[in-house]
Amino acid sequence: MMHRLDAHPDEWIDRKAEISFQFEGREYRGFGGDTISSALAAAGVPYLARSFKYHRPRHILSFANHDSNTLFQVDGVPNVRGDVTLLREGMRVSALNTFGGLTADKARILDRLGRWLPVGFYYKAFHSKRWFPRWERLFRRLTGLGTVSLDAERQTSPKRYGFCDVLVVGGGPSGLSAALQAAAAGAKVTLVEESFRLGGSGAALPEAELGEMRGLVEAVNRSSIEVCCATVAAACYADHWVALVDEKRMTKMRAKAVVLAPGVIEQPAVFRNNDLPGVMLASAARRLLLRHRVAPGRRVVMVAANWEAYLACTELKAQGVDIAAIVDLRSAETAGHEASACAAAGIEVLFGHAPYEAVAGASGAVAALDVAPLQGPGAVDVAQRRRLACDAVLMSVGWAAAANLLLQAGGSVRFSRELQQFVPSGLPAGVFAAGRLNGVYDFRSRVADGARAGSAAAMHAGCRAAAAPAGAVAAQARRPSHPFPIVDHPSAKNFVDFDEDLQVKDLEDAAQEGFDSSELLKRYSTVGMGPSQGKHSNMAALRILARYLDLEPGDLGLTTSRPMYHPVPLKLLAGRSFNAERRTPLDADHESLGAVWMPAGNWRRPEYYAVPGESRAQSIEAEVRAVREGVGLIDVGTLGKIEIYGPQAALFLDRAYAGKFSSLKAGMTRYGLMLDESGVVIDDGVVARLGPETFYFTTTTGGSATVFRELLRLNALWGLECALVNVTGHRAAFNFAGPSSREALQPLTDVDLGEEAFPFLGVRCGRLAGAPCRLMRVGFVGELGYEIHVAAGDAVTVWRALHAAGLPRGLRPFGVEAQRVLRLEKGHLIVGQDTDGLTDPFEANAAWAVNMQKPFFVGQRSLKILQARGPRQVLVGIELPDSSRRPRESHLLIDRGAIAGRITSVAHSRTLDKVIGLAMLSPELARAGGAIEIRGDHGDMIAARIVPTPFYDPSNARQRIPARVAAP
Amino acid sequence: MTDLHFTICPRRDRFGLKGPGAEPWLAAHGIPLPPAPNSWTGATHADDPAIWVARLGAAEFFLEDHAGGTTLRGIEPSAESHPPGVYPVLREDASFLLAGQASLEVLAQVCNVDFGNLPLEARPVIMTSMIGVSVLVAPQIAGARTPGAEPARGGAHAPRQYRIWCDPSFGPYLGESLGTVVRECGGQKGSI
Amino acid sequence: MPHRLLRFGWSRKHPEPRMFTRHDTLRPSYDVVIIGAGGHGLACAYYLARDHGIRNVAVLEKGYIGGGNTGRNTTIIRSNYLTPEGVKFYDESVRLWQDLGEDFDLNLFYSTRGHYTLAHTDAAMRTMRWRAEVNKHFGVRSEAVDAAFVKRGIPAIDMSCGGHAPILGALFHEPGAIARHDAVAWGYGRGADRRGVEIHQQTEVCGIRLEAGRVVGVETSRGPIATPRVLCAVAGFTPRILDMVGLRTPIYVHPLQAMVSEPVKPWLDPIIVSGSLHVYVSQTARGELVMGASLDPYELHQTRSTLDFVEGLSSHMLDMFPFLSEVKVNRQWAGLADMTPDFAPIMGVTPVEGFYLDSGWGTWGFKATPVCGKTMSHTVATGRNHPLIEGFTMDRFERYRLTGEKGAASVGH
Amino acid sequence: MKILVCPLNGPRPILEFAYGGEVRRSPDPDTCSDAEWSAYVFNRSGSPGLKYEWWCHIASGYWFVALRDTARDVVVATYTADRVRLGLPAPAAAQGGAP
Repeated sequence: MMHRLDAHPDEWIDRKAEISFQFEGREYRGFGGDTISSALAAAGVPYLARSFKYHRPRHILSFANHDSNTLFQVDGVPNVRGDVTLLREGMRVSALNTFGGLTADKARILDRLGRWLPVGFYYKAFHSKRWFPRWERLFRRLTGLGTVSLDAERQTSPKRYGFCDVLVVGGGPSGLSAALQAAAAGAKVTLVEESFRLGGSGAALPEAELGEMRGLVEAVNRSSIEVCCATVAAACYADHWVALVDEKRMTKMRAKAVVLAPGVIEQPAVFRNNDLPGVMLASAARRLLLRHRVAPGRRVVMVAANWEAYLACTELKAQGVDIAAIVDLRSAETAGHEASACAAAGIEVLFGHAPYEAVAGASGAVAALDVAPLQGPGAVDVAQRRRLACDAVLMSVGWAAAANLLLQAGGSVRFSRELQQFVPSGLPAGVFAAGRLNGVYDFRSRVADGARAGSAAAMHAGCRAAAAPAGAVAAQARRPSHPFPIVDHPSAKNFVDFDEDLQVKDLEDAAQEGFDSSELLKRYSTVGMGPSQGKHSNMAALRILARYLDLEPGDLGLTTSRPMYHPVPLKLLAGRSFNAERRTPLDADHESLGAVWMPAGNWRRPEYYAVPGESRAQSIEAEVRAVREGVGLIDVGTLGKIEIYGPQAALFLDRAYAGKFSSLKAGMTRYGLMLDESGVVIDDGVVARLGPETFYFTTTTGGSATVFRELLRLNALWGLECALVNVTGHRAAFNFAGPSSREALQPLTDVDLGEEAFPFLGVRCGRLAGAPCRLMRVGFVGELGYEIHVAAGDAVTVWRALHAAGLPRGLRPFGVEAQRVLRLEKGHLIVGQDTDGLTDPFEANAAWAVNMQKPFFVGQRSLKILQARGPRQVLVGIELPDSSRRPRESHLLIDRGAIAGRITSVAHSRTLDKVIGLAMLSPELARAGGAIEIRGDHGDMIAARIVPTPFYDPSNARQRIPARVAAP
Repeated sequence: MTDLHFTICPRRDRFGLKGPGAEPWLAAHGIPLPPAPNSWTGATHADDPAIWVARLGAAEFFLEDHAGGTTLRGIEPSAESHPPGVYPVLREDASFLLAGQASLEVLAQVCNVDFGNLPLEARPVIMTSMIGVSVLVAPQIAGARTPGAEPARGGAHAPRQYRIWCDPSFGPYLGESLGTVVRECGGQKGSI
Repeated sequence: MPHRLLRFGWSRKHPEPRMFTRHDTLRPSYDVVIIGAGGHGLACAYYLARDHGIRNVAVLEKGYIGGGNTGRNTTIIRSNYLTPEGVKFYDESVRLWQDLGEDFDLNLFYSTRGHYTLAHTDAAMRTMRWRAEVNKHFGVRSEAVDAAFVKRGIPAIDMSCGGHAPILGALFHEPGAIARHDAVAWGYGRGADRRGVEIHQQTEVCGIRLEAGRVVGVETSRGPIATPRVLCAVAGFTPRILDMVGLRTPIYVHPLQAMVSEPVKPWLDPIIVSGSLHVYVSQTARGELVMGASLDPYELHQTRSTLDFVEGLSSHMLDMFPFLSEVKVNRQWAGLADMTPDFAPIMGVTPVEGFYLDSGWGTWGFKATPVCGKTMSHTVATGRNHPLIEGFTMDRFERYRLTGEKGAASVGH
Repeated sequence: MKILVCPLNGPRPILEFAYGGEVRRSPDPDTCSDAEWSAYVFNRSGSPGLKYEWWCHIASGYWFVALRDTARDVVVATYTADRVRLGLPAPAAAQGGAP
């Protein structure tokens, strides 16, 4: 049983800081510096979790966050990683995915049903249409790990951008020396290390080398190197863009060069019951022992296939842990000299033996290990099996390269038979590998390899002082990893993937069913798909598949390596979640006038102005009436506003817009329609000619940014003598409209508003309420009106002046809704509402705004083809005889049971006292006076009549404006 | 107390110029020309009474008077009447001043440009994106009136200040967001 | 415990044959060669063999079965499209989906969850109603619903979406479903294999032999094959195959990324889509949240991942579901989407006799898998386009008769 | 994140840029056939390879042309926009580097 040893100078815990916490409802105590797992281990808790599929008891395996045995629910947070999460006072910790608690877990019955639940069993049954929904409910209850609490608050965290010359990933010997070397060359270096302190993963080292390691750490701490411990390099993206994640935030690090020294991941031996509590990786035991002073047990069996196993044993023995035996998979010839010290120390070493089966004691933890002579890959001589009593089994049989970042960065690996490990075979520019990732295991070689990578990186980063990097460092002579540390067992439960409860036979069965490539095997068996993404299982799975196919692991290759290296919380990825929003200068005034807001792109606009005692409908109606009978004021500052200057400005507009503007007289305006190359209507606005070489024009609110950008591109492409200026945000714009607008406006401005001096569709410049202004006599709303454009800085003064001047004449500020009704009464279309992504000008009834005689304009050639093709739909006006029936926008027009079109705009017009609308309709039906049916909300049919537009003031007496939508 | 101040600058007289006539026009009015694209000249810090001039790209210019200055007011060409080839650009920008050593930390949280590593002696103006908004940023050396006084590459110890301009419609958003970050970094809203 | 699992308990050896026979050699000739062993290619092979008696078929796959977009998509199945052509087509697909598991005797985890397309603006609301009306016209169960309905259906959601994108309503599509994507390919593959179709993995097509404008054979990395008919069903690789026969189409390729969270206990039943926030999300039977967003912004023929993708998606996920702050993203990946200008596929016969196209699936090909198999097998078998795909033919662009699924996309105002 | 080197603003993260699609030559609208025109409007060279593309640095509104390998996402060279009119080298020739 695991237990805490007495204090040691190098320990990572603070025994003075006692921390009390709860696990599964019981009180426990740990020390400062303990992680959840180490504290529970020290407290002698027999097991910490239930496994995913069979609900078997589990305890620490890697103590490095490389398996999901130690995931917990902590204070309402799911899937907390116990190996690396520091203990906090009062923490409430519980096991995941149990039914009735860790000990009483009802689902543990599944362990007995194993034989009936083969790999992929859920594909093989439960799919009758009738029963699947129930089965699915059951599955969903059984799967899933932690539980999210739906009332949890949103967390935000600051993200930051980082910049460095050389980023070193990994604080072990090679990483430390790489960082030092790069820094010495004058590079700005950042060093990230996953664990809480520098100094490597805790792999066994002789005392002398431990001393040198301490030296390296001190040197780094003295240097200018930026050190980030407890920080994970979660992913490596294009151009050395690395996501560094710590508990609080994500740093997006842009490095000129990256040194990858992440080391290797120790792999478990695979044998029956290798998942029993007390069976763990040797490196896990050493981390527990050296950092947290937790002994793996009192009597330990070491399963060995490399020299580190022996170092570990000497260490454990020195700490008073009894070594029952060392079971070395290798022959005496290969391992003899490594064993000598231990043998001398009186530790029994069984060469050429392998673990066959671990045996559980009463507590459910390991009580003995059956071992037997190894005969071939996976086979042992069961007849000669022998039982070794113990309370812990440690495994030191090999490693897998932590190549994830290297592969994400675009590097490649090859399988080295000598090392039985994947090693880099190709590195992208600016990425360098160092240390055990390169198969370099010997301490001093790792230091040298790091130095080499460090100076190479500094050189790549352009540091002049960088010394020419030394040649490659020779890889390990002694083989650190066993080629097949896997033992078959008739009763299975020899686990390969601890996250997914996959046994050797599961993988073989999957291969037998035809899933015999690494990718297919993964997808069918789910090996490596769990929370630890195969860190402890992919290598063994590959070996098993290779044996099945009679190939080498190298012939198969790894599955694609994807971000994240360790999972990252959404809150850290989301950061502060900035949302860029735009405001017109009048925002505050609208607010105080009771604006009810609606989003318009990244702007917000008043939908209408709420007045106490009025309903929404009443307010909108009153706003409409104000414009028709008195005067209204609307902020149209969200419209795109562009100025174009130069001798060829007119030519540019002629080419960019469907209409003709070279013929437009200075001081006049004209409607502009913009098409794309396929002839589709994409935007519209008003173009004003301020002078021979100067135009000012507007675009739709939504189109402003993209339209301006496209115009810039066309200007760059055509190379005409003109320049475009986007003043969208720099200018404010209002529409001041209504029969009384002229008399209200005149006193405020030096511009002569007389009919002759300032005719309809004219534009004038002058001063308004003291501010320079541009007035345009255009009438989107169909009344005498003025669109007023002023500098943003003058907006508030001018708006307030207009507001005050209008009040005596019944002014109401009006919002988007009223404007929609007003323009609908005039039959004006809204691009994007009355047109869709395929509508051409003929279909939109805007042919009058197109000048086909021009030599060229964007979309012209396609229009010729579309003219020949004829419209597929056409925009018409409709009105309803029965104004009590109100269809909605997007309701369908139905002709003899078939879809004949749809309503694009509809409103009840008080002015006309009827329901009117625009609709896209099949051309053959688009006859004025024709009857058509609309399918209403509940499938009821509503009669409508096709009528000419405008609905209101067809003679345009109120403004003398040519209708934008002609009668069909 | 962190050395970090953030100011929403009061409105100043400023405008831009485009077009083939812009450069001669500036020369004619004795306004200094920034030599290289994306560089600035003139006023070197917040309370320098000179006019601040930036060259945006190759042939566009951005002029700003100092607080309360009136020099520009008289000469500003208007869209309605401007010399041939001289195209006025209305600049109603919102503008901010970020000052102090901790400025870099604030910028690191809102902008993906390595401000700590700019050749300040070249007096760069940076057109970039800051938390989703297009901005113009000009690093300056507070107090330094002569170019010579500027340490090369801005050295970690140069007293930093950054002028930031953006489209006025994004002003409230950018101002509030930067203010929040500044507060969290231990800074304060100052004023010129 | 279903009885069909019992045999696994009794028998010593694993009592399951290979799903797909391994063929060591290619035959000299086949009646039909299908390029791409994804869902579409295998479905077509399956129906060719089952419904049209054409069994001398080779499916050539340069990687492994279902390794393309079939295994990379977010498995959403729906028929709430905008155009009559689209709605009829996908409705037939959903019909086929529902029986597929029983047809295959394989559990596809076809799970009807209901599908919400959230509307955050009145313009979006108009589009939702438009789609709903067209859907209902063709008997597809879709409704434009208001905010209250959404809140009832997804109680956990923040209706204000972080305060900057309030939900006004949604298009609710009751038949919306998800399925285990890989299993679909395996099911069709096994079904085709059992009917004599040969599936050749690790076999790349390097060229297509034409004589007098018609297909006569295919060059592969394992040698040449003679065949009069070739179907191209390779999603993001379509343009490369088109080059082999000298055809040009509007297809352009952008990556589409996705990500998945660690498993958590079930809390989300329906499928949620938000156009404004660029998010779609559902929770799998394993408890993972599968999340996707909009296309990458520029052309690329590479399935690399980007950080800005996860950042944006995470932020928008938290706008809708703030309580997920501590939930961890486990993995991100990408596929290659073959996009078209009108967001509708390009299918059927082509100017090259004997060359058939099943392409332009962009981001929505998975849900069409069965109906593509049905219609393309008919088209390949008869040499004439199946009526259901008339709106998707290659020549519609030349004729300026686009089938506007994009017709729903507001151009902004 | 990908770095794109803007001829005006220098190296910047690719999020600062807007993609404008491939640089394509329009046939003469006055003389070309309907089929030629529709092919120009709709068809694309969809296969991976070296392509001239329009890119715009958003903050400065600066358009330029990048020669990019769309298989590897590597920009081989960049050009000022006027080169579209004045003529761009054959992609293969340009691979040597920027002019």
